[in-house]
Amino acid sequence: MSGQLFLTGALIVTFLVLSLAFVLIVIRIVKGPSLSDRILALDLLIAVAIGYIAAFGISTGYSIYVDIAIALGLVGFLSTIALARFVLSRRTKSDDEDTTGEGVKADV
Amino acid sequence: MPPFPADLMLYASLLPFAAAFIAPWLVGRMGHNAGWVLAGVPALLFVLFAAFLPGVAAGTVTTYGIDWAPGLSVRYAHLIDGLSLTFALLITGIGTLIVIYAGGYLKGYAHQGRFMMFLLLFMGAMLGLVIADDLITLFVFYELTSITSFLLIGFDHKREAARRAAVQALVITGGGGLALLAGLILMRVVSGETSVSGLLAMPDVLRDGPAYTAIALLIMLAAFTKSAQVPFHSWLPNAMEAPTPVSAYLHSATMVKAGVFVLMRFSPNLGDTALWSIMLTGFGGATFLTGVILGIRQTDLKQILAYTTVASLGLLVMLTGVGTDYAIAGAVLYLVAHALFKGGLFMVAGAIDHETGTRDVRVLGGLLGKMPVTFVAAFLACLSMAGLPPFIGFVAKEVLYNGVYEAAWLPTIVSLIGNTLMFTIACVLLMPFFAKPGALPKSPHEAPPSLWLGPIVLSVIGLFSALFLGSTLSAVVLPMANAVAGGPVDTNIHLWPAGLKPPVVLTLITVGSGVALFFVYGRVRDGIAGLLTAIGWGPDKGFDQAVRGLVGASWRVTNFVQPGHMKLYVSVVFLAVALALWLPPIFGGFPSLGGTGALAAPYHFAVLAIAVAGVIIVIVSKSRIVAIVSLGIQGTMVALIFMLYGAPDLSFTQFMVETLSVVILALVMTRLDLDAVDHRPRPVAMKDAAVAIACGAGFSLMLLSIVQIPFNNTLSEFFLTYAYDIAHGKNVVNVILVDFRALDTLGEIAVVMGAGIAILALIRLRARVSA
Amino acid sequence: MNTLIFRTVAPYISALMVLFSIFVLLRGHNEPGGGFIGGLIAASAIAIYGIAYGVRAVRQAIYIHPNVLAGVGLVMAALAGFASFFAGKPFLTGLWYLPTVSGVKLPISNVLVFDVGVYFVVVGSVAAIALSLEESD
Amino acid sequence: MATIFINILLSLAWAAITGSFSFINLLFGFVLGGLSLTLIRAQLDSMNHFRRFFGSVRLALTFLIELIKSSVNVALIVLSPGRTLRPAIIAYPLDVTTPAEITLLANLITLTPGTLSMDVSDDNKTLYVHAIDAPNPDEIIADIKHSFEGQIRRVFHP
Amino acid sequence: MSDLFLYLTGILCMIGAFFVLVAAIGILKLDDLYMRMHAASKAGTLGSGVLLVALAVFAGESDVVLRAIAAFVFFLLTAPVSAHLLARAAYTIGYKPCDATHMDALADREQMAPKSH
Amino acid sequence: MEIILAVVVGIFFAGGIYLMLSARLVRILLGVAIFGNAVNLLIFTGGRLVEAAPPVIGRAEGAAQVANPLPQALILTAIVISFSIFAFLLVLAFRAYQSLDTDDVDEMRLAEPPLNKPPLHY
Amino acid sequence: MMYISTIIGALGLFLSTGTVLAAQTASEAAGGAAADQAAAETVPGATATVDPLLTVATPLAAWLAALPIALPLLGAGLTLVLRNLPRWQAPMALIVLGLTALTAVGLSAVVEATGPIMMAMGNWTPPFGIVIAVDSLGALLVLVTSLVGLIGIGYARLDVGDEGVKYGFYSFYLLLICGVNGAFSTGDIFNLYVWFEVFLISSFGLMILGGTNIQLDGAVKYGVLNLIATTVFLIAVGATYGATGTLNMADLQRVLADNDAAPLLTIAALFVLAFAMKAAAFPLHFWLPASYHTPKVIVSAIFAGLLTKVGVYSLMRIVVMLFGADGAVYMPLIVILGVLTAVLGAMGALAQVDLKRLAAFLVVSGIGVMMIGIGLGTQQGLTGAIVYTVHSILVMTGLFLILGMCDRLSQGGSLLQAGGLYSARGFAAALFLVFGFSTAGLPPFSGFWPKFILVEASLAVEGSIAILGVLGIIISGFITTIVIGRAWALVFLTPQPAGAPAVSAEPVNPAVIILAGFVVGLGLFPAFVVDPAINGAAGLLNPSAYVTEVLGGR
Ligand code: NA
Ligand code: NA
Repeated sequence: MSGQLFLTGALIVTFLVLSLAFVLIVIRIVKGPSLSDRILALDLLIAVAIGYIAAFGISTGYSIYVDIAIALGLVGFLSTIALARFVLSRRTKSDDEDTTGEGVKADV
Repeated sequence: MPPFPADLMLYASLLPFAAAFIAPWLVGRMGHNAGWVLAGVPALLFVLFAAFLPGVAAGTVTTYGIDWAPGLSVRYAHLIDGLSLTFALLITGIGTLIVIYAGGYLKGYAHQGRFMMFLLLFMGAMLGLVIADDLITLFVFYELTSITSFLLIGFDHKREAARRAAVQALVITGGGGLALLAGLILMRVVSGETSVSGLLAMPDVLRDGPAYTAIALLIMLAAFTKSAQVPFHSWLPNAMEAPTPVSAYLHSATMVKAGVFVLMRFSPNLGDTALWSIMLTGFGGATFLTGVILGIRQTDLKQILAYTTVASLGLLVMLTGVGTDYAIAGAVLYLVAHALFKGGLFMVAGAIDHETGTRDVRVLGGLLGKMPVTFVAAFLACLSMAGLPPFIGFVAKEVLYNGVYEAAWLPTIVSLIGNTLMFTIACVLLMPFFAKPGALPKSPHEAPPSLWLGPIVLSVIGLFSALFLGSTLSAVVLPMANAVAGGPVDTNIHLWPAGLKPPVVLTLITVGSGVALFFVYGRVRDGIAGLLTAIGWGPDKGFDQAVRGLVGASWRVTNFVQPGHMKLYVSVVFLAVALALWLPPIFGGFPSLGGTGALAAPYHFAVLAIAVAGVIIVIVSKSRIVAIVSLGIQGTMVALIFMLYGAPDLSFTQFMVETLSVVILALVMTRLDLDAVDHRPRPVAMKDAAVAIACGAGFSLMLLSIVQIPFNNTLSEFFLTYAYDIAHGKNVVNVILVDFRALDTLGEIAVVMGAGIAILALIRLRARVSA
Repeated sequence: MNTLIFRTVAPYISALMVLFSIFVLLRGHNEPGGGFIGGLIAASAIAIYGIAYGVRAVRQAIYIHPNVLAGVGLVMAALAGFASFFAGKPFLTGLWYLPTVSGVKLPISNVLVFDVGVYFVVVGSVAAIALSLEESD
Repeated sequence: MATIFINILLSLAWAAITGSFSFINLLFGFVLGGLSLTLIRAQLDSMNHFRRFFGSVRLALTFLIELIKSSVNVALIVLSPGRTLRPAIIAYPLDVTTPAEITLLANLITLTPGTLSMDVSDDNKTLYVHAIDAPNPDEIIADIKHSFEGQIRRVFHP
Repeated sequence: MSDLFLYLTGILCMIGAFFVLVAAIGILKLDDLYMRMHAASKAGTLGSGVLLVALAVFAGESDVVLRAIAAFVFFLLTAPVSAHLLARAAYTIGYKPCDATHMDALADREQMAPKSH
Repeated sequence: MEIILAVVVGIFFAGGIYLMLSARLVRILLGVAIFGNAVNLLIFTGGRLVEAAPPVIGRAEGAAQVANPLPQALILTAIVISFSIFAFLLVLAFRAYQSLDTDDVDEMRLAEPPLNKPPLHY
Repeated sequence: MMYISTIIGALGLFLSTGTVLAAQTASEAAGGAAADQAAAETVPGATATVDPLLTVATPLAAWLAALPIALPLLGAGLTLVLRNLPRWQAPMALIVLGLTALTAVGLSAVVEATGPIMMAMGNWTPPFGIVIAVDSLGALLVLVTSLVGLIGIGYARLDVGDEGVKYGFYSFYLLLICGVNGAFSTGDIFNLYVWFEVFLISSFGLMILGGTNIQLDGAVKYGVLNLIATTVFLIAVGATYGATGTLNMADLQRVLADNDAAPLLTIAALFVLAFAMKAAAFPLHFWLPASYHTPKVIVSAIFAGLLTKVGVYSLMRIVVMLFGADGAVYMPLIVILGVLTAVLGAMGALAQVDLKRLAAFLVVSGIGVMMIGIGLGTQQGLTGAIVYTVHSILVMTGLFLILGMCDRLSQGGSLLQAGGLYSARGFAAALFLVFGFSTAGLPPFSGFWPKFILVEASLAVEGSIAILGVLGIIISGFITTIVIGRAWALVFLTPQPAGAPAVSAEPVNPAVIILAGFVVGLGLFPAFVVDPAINGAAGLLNPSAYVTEVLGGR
């Protein structure tokens, strides 16, 4: 088995696994139950995206995509911070919390 | 020919406008005496126009002009012939007297300067209208008369009735003006001619043209509204709200005759058809009768005069419709006569009002001794109005009886009834001088010269023009009649009838029954009044109903098309988008969906599927955070899609923008206690979904049909070729942004900058307000 | 956000991001990047700093109002476009000066100034947006 | 001095991302790093800590090994069915005192097996750590003390 | 390029993907937020990191290697901070650990006054 | 490939428009964001899709095809513009909600209160 | 200190940032050249023979085409940079717009004398870069826009308080003029989209600049609906590129002339929809009456004058000039929508009580009239539409300004409030009448000429559509006359009720007087606009001069 062939196979596996990971993350986002769970899932989604970009760089041979990974590594957490802030802010406005039907306890 | 270049008149005829703009200043300096100075302008013009008389009498038609809007084939041009010259002389001559009269009448009124300005503006407009050769010039001045009339009627602005009358006049004559515009333009289109003289040179071009009926009806509509024909007449009596000089000048002597003028002007081109005769005779006759019947019912002097003016206009229209040589000659004579006696009578009425404080014929009386000069003027004018010799009114009546009698029996009967009532009314108008006075608000004295000068002059001219009938005919009447008839009229007119011909018989009947009617005047008046009360509706009320109806309908329609509900706005817009996407293929054919390239690698599907999942979760999510997070998913996946197809810059930007979007969404949502639950009831949601799906599918369809087309890659090839060689950049996308299409980027950063300051303003200005 | 850990890390991440943004800006003509992306990254850096230390600290740190920075960027970009007037070329024409300094070709151009203008506009405006939202409590 | 050290670090980071360690590029990175640091100059005064480069390197290696261990650990937890976990939130008494040390420790704890930093007490004396499986919390405390805290102290206080 | 690097790249890819999957399974399977965070912050970080290393190995050019490592390091810098903030925020607003959590030192803290944020 | 992307674009459009049709500010804004992404993908797809090398000279040696750079530049411009507009609308929505006390755009009737009947006198 | 020195050092290096790039540049120069060679071989022959850069010298006159965009843009940046000098803002804006107007005058003169002129941005041979291409139509509209912008500054002083200046009024204002001028003069459809967005964002800023609740309400509707419109426009641009591979208008004109690809009809429909919406044509007009009455008077006035006209212009430029046969399919629809817009707009005005809303509906009504002219698709119809556009820019700006002025003098903002200006302030009242009657299309004001041209254009066309057009113009004119007459009677003639505050003695702002002067001047001397409009319309129907100027012999 040549290295190229192995790499091709490995990449197919990688992409499939990464896709599966995406799906699982989406399931967590759908299921929740809390805001924090969903934010965590988005955070992980961005991490997986970094991996995906790396794998894509390998599969195409265009290494320039790595810069996108750098940027994502740096700014990806910005959205998590902002959302965490959002979570915190809800405490101070507890009088009219989400009427999501998911239960107040679950959806904090 | 005048002893000056004819085209001097192009500018001279604009003098009233110049005078108008200095009038306020002049009145400010001289007070009411400014009238004497300002009257110099029309007087000068009268003289200038009079210089054309010999030539016109000799049959010369003078045209001259300059280009106004050459690209539109519009000229500022004059046509001096019998018709326009007679009108011009009436306008400037009576205008001179009116300006003098107005100076006296308005003594002590507010806004005298403004009044003089409007009056002179009107004069310029009216003059411009009658001497216009170019069709569009004619229209421009025609509309100006409507505007100035609107201003003058509303002059006594503190009274609601005056305001209503002004609007009514504007609406009715303005509406007619639009018809005139359409008619004139249709003439231009059909004939290719842009001037009156051009049309007169080929008299059959319109009559035989494809749009004759439309043109004729439009011109008639314009004329009927302007000249207060039934059922559009009610604005004219209401316009008596204006100060009396206005009534005398605009609403009897000149402006209201603009409609008749237009009919006469185009009579050679449009007349001599069944449509023309029937319409003009019918509406004119009906107006004639309506005018005298309603006139006899009135008790206010000005109202009586107004309705008889309506009647006279009806008579003129009817005669124009009858169109025989005698009818036209009669119309011309009557037009001149009417201008003279009615103008004078209005001024008399104003003088009486001025001196006694009332215009009610039931109260007025005994003025014979108190206002002798005024009486003389009134007496002479009334004789002319009654059609008694030796006044011009008598000649006019003889000739018009001749005209209708030889034409048809119905106009003859109408004329007979109308003239009879006119005779009676003329008697009634003299009652203030002879009757026993009632309780007058003021104790009357003779009016000042400025108030009686005008009526005396006009009445005397009414007398002398008949006494020197030969000159009158040759200088004024026949040239005008020729112009109206479109050729020499064949008439034989004398002051004293030679023998007992039918017109004379009709005159005798008129006088006899007129006198008889005067003796039962009180009962007739009350009877008509009672009848009208019983009917309880008239065009005047109809006008109110129409305006109310229009306003109400507008209100309802506007509530329907602009209901204030944004949901509806957005729905309509997207419905339109759906139609724009689907109707073209439905009517123009759907694309075939073959050959759209190979399928993607499976891991592409995962990215696409998750992007779609993100959208769906956003839609079904019940909390805003789930929605925001799902939006993040969708955006991230879009960035990956960009990456998959070779767009690293896009992917980069999309990731950044997505992150920042989530950040600002979170920052805002932190302060916005809202959830993202869909509040729509199910049926509404279903409808919205239908629209949304239609749009979405439509966009898919369009996209598919675009990618069928072989792609023209020239631009991108160019960029790839020269990006490095010339623009020194390897990242072609960036080179496009900063070099090939830098202007886009410049605009784009302007947008970014604008958003920055706009958002700051949004947030800060609130802080200030709530603080 | 008043947490020790975040507050300790945030300034360095911000500095790193600004550095990275300049990198992305400068090499954008040849590799993915450029003024927009660089500007967005720098704005993110400012946002992080702002979230950690508050808006006032950011305002002190960047001396000038971010909107003014955006204005400076726009003026820079526009003036870069006008530079070609003096070369007798149309608006926004790229002018290149390529001196060779010790064997290395140095590309100097108004195009770069233009891209830096873009960078400033994006940094300024996006930061202004984030900061005004941040302080709108 | 510490500022220059950080500036040098940034300069190295610049060289890394630009992919060239040429002198001129390092110099340029230094200037740009200085520029970036002016942004955060207000926070720089509290940074007089990084003293020892080798300590840092050693710490980094330790950390990488711990990260791999922790990931394997997670994999075991996640992939083995029926395993009963005993999570706990533990109060970890801090010996290190400066914000930088605490932060570094907390981050390392998060990235390493079974533990996750949650909060620091207001007096900076206690770190609250979530442990995914801590039948015996004291063991975890001792483990952290042993593996990271000491090394951090050595980096910052040589 | 020698086959060795290709094999190494492939293996690293699969390892990275494996850890990513572990993280994804972890956040789906574990009982409460805090436990899920373990999975995300450790396996997720390592997984993506390994993929970046794979890229570095594959590319072999020094600049790419350096950038891939830089990406990894930056990611390592930020990931624990966001995890910490999220955990803290969740706890602050009252997200209780699952029942299996046998010890809660934060709850024992005398005053759980909300921190200003 | 274009077929699938066209369908995805259609779904994006449908989703975005469906959200924008709701009368609630938050949903409208979410819709705007999705709508914007849909447009970008539409332009991207319309510029033809190739699984190709990025349009960076010197990075694509040996590549069969280089991606079309022009749509990328256009979309980049459009992304930044729509982000700016989106940010403005978002803050506007926030301010409108604060000041008008409703997030239901149908209840925002301050600028367009029920139309009074116009006067009929003169 | 140290960091100050680093900044200085950085600035020094800043100018030679190439250092970083240098290594790569040097090392990859050879590879890059090879790639270029490879790329060049794949280029179709047509491209290979074209000079990438224009070889002709840029005439100085070409700058006249770019400056009406570039100057306000620069000014917008400068006013923002100098935001801490509030007292300098108005003079700066005045100077910038004065220069802009001067260049616009020069531009019109040159274009009228020598035909369309073009400047290829970046010197790239069209159609590869973006071109600014100005023909008679563009020059005329740029001129009017610049003049109205300049005049408007005169009024702004009255209306924009310190707050407004502080939060960027003049930057927004200049940006708006920049965007509108850009839209009128660009020769590239994507660039047209960008200018749409530029004036859109600045209009957002201007709209909310008072911070009042009613403005927020109006802005929500204005914002969302305009976002949809510009986005649909963007979609259509993207689709056009996908279908034709080009964005340059001159190139598109050539490409589309003999192209019957299936999606073009749909794309044309999207353009029609987007522009009809931007123009506020029924039934996509909602945003305008929902918002135009809410901002400050100067803002309403400038919006009413300029913004919708860009939609009208684009309809002419893109649908008529570029899409030709595909666009012609929609012409009857445009006439029908125009008639409905004209009549319903006028009826909307008749239904209003608030004068600014009334004026907003009159804006809509005018749009309908322009659309009728466009829909006729003839030389004369387009001439009328262009003349009407110019008239409408002047008169609608003036109408809003005079209403604002009258509201300042005596509270007469609605038909229910008698302002009594006829007796107290005759001149101000007269100015209202000038603008009002001009709106109604009465002579001797500017509105008469386009009405005349359009009626003649309609009557010159065979068929029922044309009759419909005439009816639309005439009925809307008739209703508008009623509207103006009623407003005159109720607000101006009617004396103020007892106890009302005294009428202010504030002088009428010169901006209003100047605009009224234009309205009357245009009524008396129409050729100044009619002649360029005739050329503009001819250029739309036969764009060969435009295409030749842009593309040369290629
Ligand atoms: Na987005
Ligand atoms: Na751009």
